Amino acid sequence: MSLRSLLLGVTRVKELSILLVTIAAGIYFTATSDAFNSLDNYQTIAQYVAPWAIIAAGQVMLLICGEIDLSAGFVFTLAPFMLTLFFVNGWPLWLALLGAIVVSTLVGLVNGLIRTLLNIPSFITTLGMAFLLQGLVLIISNARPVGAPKDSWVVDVFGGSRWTEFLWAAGAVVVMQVVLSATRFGVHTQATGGNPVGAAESGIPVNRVKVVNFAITSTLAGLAGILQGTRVGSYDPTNGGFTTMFFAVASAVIGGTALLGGSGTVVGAFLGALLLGIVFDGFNLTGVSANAFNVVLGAAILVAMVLNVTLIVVRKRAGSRELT
Amino acid sequence: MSLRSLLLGVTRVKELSILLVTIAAGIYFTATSDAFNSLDNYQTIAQYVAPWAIIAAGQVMLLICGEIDLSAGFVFTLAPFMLTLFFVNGWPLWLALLGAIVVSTLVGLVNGLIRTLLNIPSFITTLGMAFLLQGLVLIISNARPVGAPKDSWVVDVFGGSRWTEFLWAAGAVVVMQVVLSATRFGVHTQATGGNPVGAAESGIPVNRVKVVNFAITSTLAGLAGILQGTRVGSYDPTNGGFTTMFFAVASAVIGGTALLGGSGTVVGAFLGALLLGIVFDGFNLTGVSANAFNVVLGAAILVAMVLNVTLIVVRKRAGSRELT
Amino acid sequence: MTADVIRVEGVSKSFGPVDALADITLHVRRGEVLGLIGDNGAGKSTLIKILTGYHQPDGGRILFEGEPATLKSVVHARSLGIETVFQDLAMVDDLPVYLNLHLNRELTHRPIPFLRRREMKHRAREALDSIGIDIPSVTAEVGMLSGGQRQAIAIARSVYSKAKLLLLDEPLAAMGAKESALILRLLQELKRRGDIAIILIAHNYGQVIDICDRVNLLQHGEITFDRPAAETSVAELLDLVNAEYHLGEP
Amino acid sequence: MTADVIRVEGVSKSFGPVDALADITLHVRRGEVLGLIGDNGAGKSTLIKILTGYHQPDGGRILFEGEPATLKSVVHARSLGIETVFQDLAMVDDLPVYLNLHLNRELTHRPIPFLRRREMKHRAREALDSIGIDIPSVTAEVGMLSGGQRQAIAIARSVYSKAKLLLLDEPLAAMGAKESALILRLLQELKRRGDIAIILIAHNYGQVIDICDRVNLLQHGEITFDRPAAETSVAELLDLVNAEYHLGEP
Amino acid sequence: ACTGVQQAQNGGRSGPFPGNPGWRFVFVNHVTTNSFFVPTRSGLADAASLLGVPEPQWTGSENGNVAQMASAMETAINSKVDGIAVALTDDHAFVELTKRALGQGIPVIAYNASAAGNYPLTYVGQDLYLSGFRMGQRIAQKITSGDILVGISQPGGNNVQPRLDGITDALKQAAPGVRVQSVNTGAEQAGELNAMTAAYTGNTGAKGIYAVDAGSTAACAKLIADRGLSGKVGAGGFDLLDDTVAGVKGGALDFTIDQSPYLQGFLSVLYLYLFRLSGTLVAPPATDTGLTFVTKENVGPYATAHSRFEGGDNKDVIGMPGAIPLPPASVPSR
Ligand SMILES: Nc1ncnc2c1ncn2[C@@H]1O[C@H](COP(=O)(O)OP(=O)(O)OP(=O)(O)O)[C@@H](O)[C@H]1O
Ligand SMILES: Nc1ncnc2c1ncn2[C@@H]1O[C@H](COP(=O)(O)OP(=O)(O)OP(=O)(O)O)[C@@H](O)[C@H]1O
Ligand SMILES: [Mg+2]
Ligand SMILES: [Mg+2]
Repeated sequence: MSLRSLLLGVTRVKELSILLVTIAAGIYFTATSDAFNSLDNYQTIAQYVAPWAIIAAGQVMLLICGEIDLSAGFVFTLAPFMLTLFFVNGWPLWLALLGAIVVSTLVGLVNGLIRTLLNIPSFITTLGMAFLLQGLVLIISNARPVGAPKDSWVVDVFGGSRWTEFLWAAGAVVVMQVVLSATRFGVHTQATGGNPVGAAESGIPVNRVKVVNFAITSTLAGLAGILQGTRVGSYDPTNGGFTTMFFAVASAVIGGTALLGGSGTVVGAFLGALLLGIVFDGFNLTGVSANAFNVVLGAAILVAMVLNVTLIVVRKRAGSRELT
Repeated sequence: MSLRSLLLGVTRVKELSILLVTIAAGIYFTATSDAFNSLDNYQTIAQYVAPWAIIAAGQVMLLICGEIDLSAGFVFTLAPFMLTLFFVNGWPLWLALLGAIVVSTLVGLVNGLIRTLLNIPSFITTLGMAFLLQGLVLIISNARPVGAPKDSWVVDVFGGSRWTEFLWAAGAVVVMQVVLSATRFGVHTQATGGNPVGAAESGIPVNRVKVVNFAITSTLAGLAGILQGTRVGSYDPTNGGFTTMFFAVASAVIGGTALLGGSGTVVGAFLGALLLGIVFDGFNLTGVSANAFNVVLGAAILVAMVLNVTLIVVRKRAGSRELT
Repeated sequence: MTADVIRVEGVSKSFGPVDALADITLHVRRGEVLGLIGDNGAGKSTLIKILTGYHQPDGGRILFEGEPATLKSVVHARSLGIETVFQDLAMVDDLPVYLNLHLNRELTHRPIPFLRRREMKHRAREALDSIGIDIPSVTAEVGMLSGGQRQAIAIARSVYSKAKLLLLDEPLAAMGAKESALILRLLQELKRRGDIAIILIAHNYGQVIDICDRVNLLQHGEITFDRPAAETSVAELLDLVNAEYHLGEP
Repeated sequence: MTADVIRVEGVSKSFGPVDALADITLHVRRGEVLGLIGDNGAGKSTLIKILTGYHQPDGGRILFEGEPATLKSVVHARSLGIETVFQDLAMVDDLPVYLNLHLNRELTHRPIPFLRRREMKHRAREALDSIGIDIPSVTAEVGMLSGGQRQAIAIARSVYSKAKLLLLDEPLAAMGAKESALILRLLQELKRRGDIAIILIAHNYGQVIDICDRVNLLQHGEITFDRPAAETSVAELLDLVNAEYHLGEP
Repeated sequence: ACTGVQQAQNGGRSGPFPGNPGWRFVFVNHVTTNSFFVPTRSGLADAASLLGVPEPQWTGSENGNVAQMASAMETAINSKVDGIAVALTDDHAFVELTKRALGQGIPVIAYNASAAGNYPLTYVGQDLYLSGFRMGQRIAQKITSGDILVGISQPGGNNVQPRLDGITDALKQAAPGVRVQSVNTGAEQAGELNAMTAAYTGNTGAKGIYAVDAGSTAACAKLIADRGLSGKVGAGGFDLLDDTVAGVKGGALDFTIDQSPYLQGFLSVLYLYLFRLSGTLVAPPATDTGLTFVTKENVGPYATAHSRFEGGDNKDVIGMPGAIPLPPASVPSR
C-alpha cells in the first residue's frame, strides 16, 4: 500500500520520463562498450554535462519567463579572458575571478535592460550582444588562446581539481531549482511567462523579473566558462559560442521547458544535459567517426524524445487511472 | 489633402520603420565608402541577402504559427548534394534539381509530422533533424566540396546567370507575402499561432497548417541552397548550417516577426535580410578587420533595432494623432 | 412536431481524475431552443465541446438528424451544420474584427482563391450593426476590444452561419443590458424561422425562461430536470439549483 | 457619514483614435458599494484599470483618502490598499489554483524566504469553501478549470485581501445562480463591516440594485447618472440605457 | 560511403608482420569535417588497411573547440585505445592528457599541429605558424608596400589564426611597408566569396588578395576570375580545392600551399603501429611532411589527377611527368 502510493507519487514527478530515457541511454552504452562504466568515463561525461547544465540552469528561468539568451555562449567565452585581463593587471586571482563574474552579470543586466526598457525582442538583443562579445573576445585575446592560471587554491576550487566543475554544476542546478520552485521569485518568473498581462495586473514587476533572470543566466554562463577553461588548462577564444548556447537550450527543452514560456524545471534541464552528455560520450566511446557522428547524434535525439513523449503519456495515464 | 492622407496611409505600413532603418544604413555606408553605390556592390549585397531572404520567407510562416525550423540551414546544405547524387546517376539536370527540391520538401514534411503527430517541440525535432542532415551531407559528400554542374539552361536559370538568385529571392518573398496576406491559408497560419485552441475550436486544421509550413520552409531552404551553390559554382558541405538558419531567423525577427507566434510579414523579413546584408557588405567594404568585425556587427544590429523601435513608436503616435 | 436535430444518449467524459459528465441524455428538435443550466463546473461546457467535435466522449452515443454520428473534429461537426459560440470565445487577438468574424470561413475569389477582404469587412459591419453592438472599427485588432465587444463578435459569427444546430455557451455573460436584449431578439427571430435547433447555456434564469422552449438542468454529470419553459419559473429553477437559496433575499 | 476613499475628477483616456473616457467624475465612501453600469465598450474596464494603476489617465486627477495620488503601477495602487478583480481575471493557466490565489502575495517563511506551500493550499481551500465554489483540487492547474471556477478564484483572491478599496469588474459574469448568491452575500458581509469601499461593475441590474448603495451610469465617456440604489429601479436603469427597451418584452 | 567495411573484423595480419589483436587508434582533430583533412583520412585508412588494423576513429571538434577535443581525447583514454594521434592546437589543454595516456601505456603522437611543453612521442606535420611565415616571406618577394587583403574563416580558430599571425610577422620583417587587412570571411564558402568581394570592392587599390584557409583561398581565385584581376594583384593561399587548383593553373593565384595531408594520416598510423609492434623499439621519428608551394610550374598533376592523395576520388596510379621540377635547394644542417 505504501509502496503503491510511493509509486503513484513517483509517476507524478514531471522529470520521470526524461530520467528513464537517460537511464535507457546508459544501459544501451553499458551494453555496447566495456569502458562506459568506469569512474574515469563518468568524469568525462561530467565534463560534457557541466557547462551545459550550468548555463541551462539560467536559460530555463529565462525560457520560462518567455525570453532567451543567445549571447550566453559568448559570455562563457569572454569570462576567462576578463579574468586573465584582471589577473595580469595585478589583481589577486580570487578578485580577478570575482571581477570576471561581475562583468558577466553586467552583460546580462545590459541584455535585460535593452530587452525591457527599449522593448527589443530578446532574440535580436542577445544576438547583437553575442556578436559584440565574440568580437570583444578576439580583440582582448588577440585571437590567441592563453594558459589558465595555475597553482592557487582558487584554481583548485574552480575547475582545477577533479570533479569540482561538476560539483559547481550540481550546486547551480540545486540552487536554481530551489529558486524556481520554493521562492516568490520563482513563482513570479512562471507567472511572467505564463500570462504577462495577468502577472502585470497582479502587480508582479515583470520587467524586473526578466532583467534579473538575464543577469542570472549571464552570471552562470561566465562561471561555466571559467570552470571549463580552468579545468582544460587553457582559455580559448573559440570555446563556447553559439554551439554551447545551443546545447544548453537543447538541454532545457529536452528536459521539458516550453520554448514559449510558462513552464519548465531546472532538474529537467540537468537531465537533458546528462542525456546529451551520455550520448556524446557514448558514441565517441564506441568509436563513431566524425562524419557519421552527427547522423547518430541527430537520430539519438529524435529517438530519445519520442521515447520521452511516449513515457509522458504512459505516466499521465497511469497517474490518472490510480487516482480515479 | 491627398498628400496628407497618403502620408497617413504610409505611417500605417508595418514595415515602414525597418525600411527607414535600412535606408539609413545605406546612407551611412554611402557616406563612408565611395564604392558602396556601384552595380557590382549591389550585386554583392544581393548575394548576401538572397539565401537569408528565401529561407526567411518560409521561417516567417513557421514563426507566425508558433514553430521554428533549426534544420533549414542543413536542408540548404543537403539539397545541392542530392542534386549531384541524382545527376551523376544519370538523371537529366532539371529532373535532378526537381528531385532535390522534392527531397527538401519531404524533410520538412517529416519535421512537421514528428512535431504534430508525436507532439515533440519543434526546437528538438528540428535540432535532431539538423544533426542528422549534417551527418548525411558529410557522408554523401565525404566532407568534400564538388563542382556545380555547368553549361545548361537549368544552371543559367537557377543561380548561374547574374541576378537570377536574387530574382528567385524576390519571387519567393512576393509569393509568400501573398500567401500570408491574401489567402485563407495565411489567415489560418496567423490564427494557429495567435490562439491555437481558438483556431482549433473554429475548425482550423492547425496541425495541417503547421505541417504545410514546415514543408514550405524546407522547400525554400533547398531551393536557396541550390541557387547559392550554383552561383558560386561549388557545392560545399560547410555552406548553410546553423549560421545560415540563424541569419534567416534573425532577418525575420528584425523584420518584425514575433518569435512567440501570431504576427509577422514576409516583406519585413526581406527588409531584415537586406539590412543584415548591407551591414555585412558595408563593414567589409570599409575594411573592418577580422577581429573587430563582430564587435561592429553586433553593435550595428543593436543600434539598428533601437532605431527601429523608436521609429515604430513615432509612427504609431503620428498615425493615431492624425486619426483623432 | 419535427424530428430531433440532435440526440445525446448516455454520454460520459472524464479528464483524468475529474468525471465531468457521467451519463447525459438529451435532445433538441428543429425550431426549438433548449436552455441548459447548472452550477459552475457542472460540465455544461464539456458537453458543448463534445457536441461540437472538440472533445471525444468516453462513452455513449450521439445521433445527428436521426443517424448515429461520430463527431470527429470541429471541422466535421461544422460540415454537418453544427455551429458554436465557445465560452472562451475562440478569438485570435492579433487578427482584426472582420477576420475573426469569418474565421475558417473566409470569403475568397474564384478561380484564384485570394481573400475578399472588402466584402468581409462589409459583411462584418452589417452583422455587428444588426446585433446593435458599438465597435469602433471592423479593422481593429480584437485584442483591443472590451469583453462585451469580443463576445458580440463571437455571437455574430455563429448566428450568421447557416447552421442546423447552434450551440451557445454563456453568450450573454459579458453583454450589457441593451446588447443582451438585442441578441435575445435575434435568437427569437432565428427560432421563428423554425429551421434551426439551439442549445443555450446561461446563468441568468430569467433570460433562459424568456427565450427557451424547454429547460434542462445538469447536475452531478446527469440531466436531472427536463421541463417546458412555460411550466417552470425562475423561482423553481433557483430552488432546484440550491434549496437554501430564496429569491428576493439579497 | 464617512469621507471618500477615492475621488475621480475629470479623468480622461484615449487609445489612439478611441476616446474611451472623456471626463469622468465619481467618488466612493468607506462602507459604500458603488454600482457602475454602462454599455459594452463604454469604458468601465478602462476606468477600473486606471484606478488600479494599470493604465495612466491622459488628464484629470485622482484623490485617494483625500490626498491627490498618482497611481504609478499596480504594485503602487495595491500598496495603498486598492484591490481588483479584472475582467480578464489575470490568471496564470500553468500555475495551480492556490498559487493563483496568492499571486504576488505568496506566503514565505522567515528568515529564509521559502514558500509556505502547505499553508497557502490550506488558506486557498478555506477561501474557496467560504465562497461555496466546487473546485476539485487546489493543486489543479487553473487552465483546466471551468469559466465560473476561474472567476471564483479571482474573486476570492481580492475579497480576502485587506483592501480599503475593492474594484470588481463583472465578477459575476460567468457565475452560476448559486455561486452568484454566495458572492453577493459575501459582499454584503464586507459592506456590513464598514471598513471598505467597493466599486462593482455588472450588467445584471437586479443584482446591482440589490447590493449597491448607489448607481452610476457611464455613457459616452462621462458619468450621466448618479442616484442612490433605493431611489431607482431595474426598469429605470434599463430605460436609461436604452429608451427602446422595455422590461418584460422578450 | 566510408571505407571501413574491409576492416570490420577485428585484427588481422599483413605481409611479414605478426597478427595483431585489432589495435584501435584514435585521431583527435580540431576541425573534423574540414575538407583539408579528407586526404589525411584517406591516408590513415590506407595505412590501417595495409597493416591489418581497424580503421582508426576520427573525432574531436568540428570548429576548433579545445574543450571538446580534450573530452574526445579523454574518452579515448578511458576506452583504453591502443594509440592516439592528436593535433596539438593548444599549448596547455593536452599536457595532462598526454601524460595520462603515456602513463597508461597508450602511445601519443602529434600530427598537423604541435605545441611546446607537451610530451608527444613525435610530430608528423608542418607547423601552422611556420607555413604562414613562409607564405609571408613569399608575399614579400612580390609586394613591398601597400595594402593586402587576407581572408580568414574563423578569427581565433586554431587551425587558421597561427597562419595569419605568421604572415603578419614575416611581413613585418621582410616588407614592413605592407599593411595587412584581415577579412572575416565566415566558415561557409559562399559567404567567403561575398566577404572577399565586398572587401576588395571597398579597397580596389589592394596589391594582393590572400587567404589562410581553403575556402577563402578558393574565394580569392573566384573573385580574381570574376573581376578579371589575373596578374594585376598578388594572390595565393592554402590547400587544394578545385577552384584553387584551377586558379593556380589559370594564373589567378600565384601559388597555393600543399601540406601533404595524406602523409599526416598515413605516417601517423604507421608510426603508432610500429611503435606497438616493436614494444617501443621503433621510436617514431619527427617528420616534416613538407610545405610545397604549388605554382603554375608544378600544378599539372594536381589539376588533372583528382588523386586520392590530394583529396580526389582517383585511386589509380598517376603518371609521372617527364621531368621533375627542381625542389628548393637543400640547406646544410649546420
Ligand atoms: N481539459 C480539462 N482537463 C481537466 N479538467 C477539465 C478540463 N475541462 C474541464 N475540466 C473540469 O471538468 C469540470 C466541468 O467543466 P466545464 O467547463 O464543463 O464546467 P461548466 O459547467 O461549463 O462550468 P461554468 O458554468 O463555470 O462554465 C470542471 O471541474 C473542470 O475543472
Ligand atoms: N488597450 C487598448 N487599446 C485600444 N483600445 C482599447 C484598449 N482597451 C480598451 N480599448 C477600447 O476602449 C473602449 C472601452 O473599453 P472598455 O474595456 O473600458 O469597455 P467596458 O465598458 O469595460 O466594456 P464591457 O462591458 O464590454 O467590458 C472600447 O471601445 C475598447 O475597444
Ligand atoms: Mg462553462
Ligand atoms: Mg469591461
